[in-house]
Amino acid sequence: MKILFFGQLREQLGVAELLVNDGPDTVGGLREILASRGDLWQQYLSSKDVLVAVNQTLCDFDTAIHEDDEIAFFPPVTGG
Amino acid sequence: MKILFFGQLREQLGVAELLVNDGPDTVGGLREILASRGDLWQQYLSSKDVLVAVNQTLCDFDTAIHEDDEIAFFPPVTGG
Amino acid sequence: MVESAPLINIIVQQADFDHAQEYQRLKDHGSQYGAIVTFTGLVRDMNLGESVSGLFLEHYPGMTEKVLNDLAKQAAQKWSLGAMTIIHRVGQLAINQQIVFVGVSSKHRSEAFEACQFLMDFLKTNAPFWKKELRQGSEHWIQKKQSDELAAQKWDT
Amino acid sequence: MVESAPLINIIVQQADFDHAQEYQRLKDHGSQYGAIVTFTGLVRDMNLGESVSGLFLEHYPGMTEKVLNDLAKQAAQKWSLGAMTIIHRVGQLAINQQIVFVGVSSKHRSEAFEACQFLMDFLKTNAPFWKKELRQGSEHWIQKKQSDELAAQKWDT
Repeated sequence: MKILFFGQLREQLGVAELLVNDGPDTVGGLREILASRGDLWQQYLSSKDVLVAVNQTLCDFDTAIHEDDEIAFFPPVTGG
Repeated sequence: MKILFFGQLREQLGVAELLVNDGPDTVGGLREILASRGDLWQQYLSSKDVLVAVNQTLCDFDTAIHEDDEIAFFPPVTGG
Repeated sequence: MVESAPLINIIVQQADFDHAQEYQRLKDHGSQYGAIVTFTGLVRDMNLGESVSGLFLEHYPGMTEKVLNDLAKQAAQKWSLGAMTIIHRVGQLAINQQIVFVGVSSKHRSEAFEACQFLMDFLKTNAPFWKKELRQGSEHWIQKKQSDELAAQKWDT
Repeated sequence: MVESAPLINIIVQQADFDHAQEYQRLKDHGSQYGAIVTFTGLVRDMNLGESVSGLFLEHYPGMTEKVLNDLAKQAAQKWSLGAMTIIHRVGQLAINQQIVFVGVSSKHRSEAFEACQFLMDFLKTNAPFWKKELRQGSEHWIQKKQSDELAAQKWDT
């Protein structure tokens, strides 16, 4: 699955895009796996403000995910 | 005093402007004098929708008026 | 920081106005204002189910400008604004022509939206303009709408 | 009379947009629409007391357009509208440059005002854009504002 990061989160993690094979079944599971990559990942991904989109639609951390999905993590949006 | 009529009321009365000398003390008194000019005047000036402005400020029929005042009668406004 | 009074621009004219120029004037007024809201009213080809060929707009010269100026000053007291423009045309207008423009700039969008809507709602009920609709071979004075009175009343606090 | 679906125009681009052209497009859409409301957001020179030299706008390509389209369709269900345009710029922007344009036409002014404000309120809280403020020699990601969340929540019914 393709994982994207945007905004301040992208800068904090220093990564814009990751590919994960044989990923977990839910967004929450994916977040746990990513958080285990190191302290920074643990810190920034566990913020209660982090939003997630699956296939470009906002969703919650219980959402099921599949191999071909595009999952994006990002901070609250601030356009306009 | 100078009396003005606008909009549909101007067309109904067939008059845009009148000069009245030695007019009454209030807008209501002026309306009575004007209404006595004929049936059309009676009919159209007694409509509860008629608005009045003294010196270009909306006011009610109790308002005092003086020789140099400009008094305008008109229907509800419909611009915009 | 002292808030200066907003720039107020009131115009009543027969000629058309240039929407782009009016927007530019609001935009150029000051770079502390991040929000511009404009309203434009156009002559519709239909009203209350009747086909319309144009409008005639009559006004009370002098009083009109005074009322519009008073409205702008009321808005300036209710909200923190950068600039306000109110333009209203009079005379003969054809279908789809511009009738009225109200533009407001402010620091934040909610103030610009509210002030613009406030100005339009009160212009509709307080400014001495009268519209006559031109239909096929006949003329009809527009009557006041209750919805306009209710829109203005909702600002009473 | 069958109400046709409103014309929806969504653009996300680096380039500036021409406000006059966008107004003209709304105005030309149909002469049954008598009300046009536009909102424009500009880069302010100050934010929260800090002097700002510019903005950098990041977005999530693809999702942005989808969210804005969904918002426009929601507005089309809530109000009877003629046309809607939403333009949002991305990339580097200088002081007083245009960031966002939302324009709406409808038959009556209250619908145009409400739809335009609804689109802006939800764009602010739902469309995946992120702003970074450029100050003297430093950069600061803008944090979400509670006032924006409250503005969006007030549309829930």
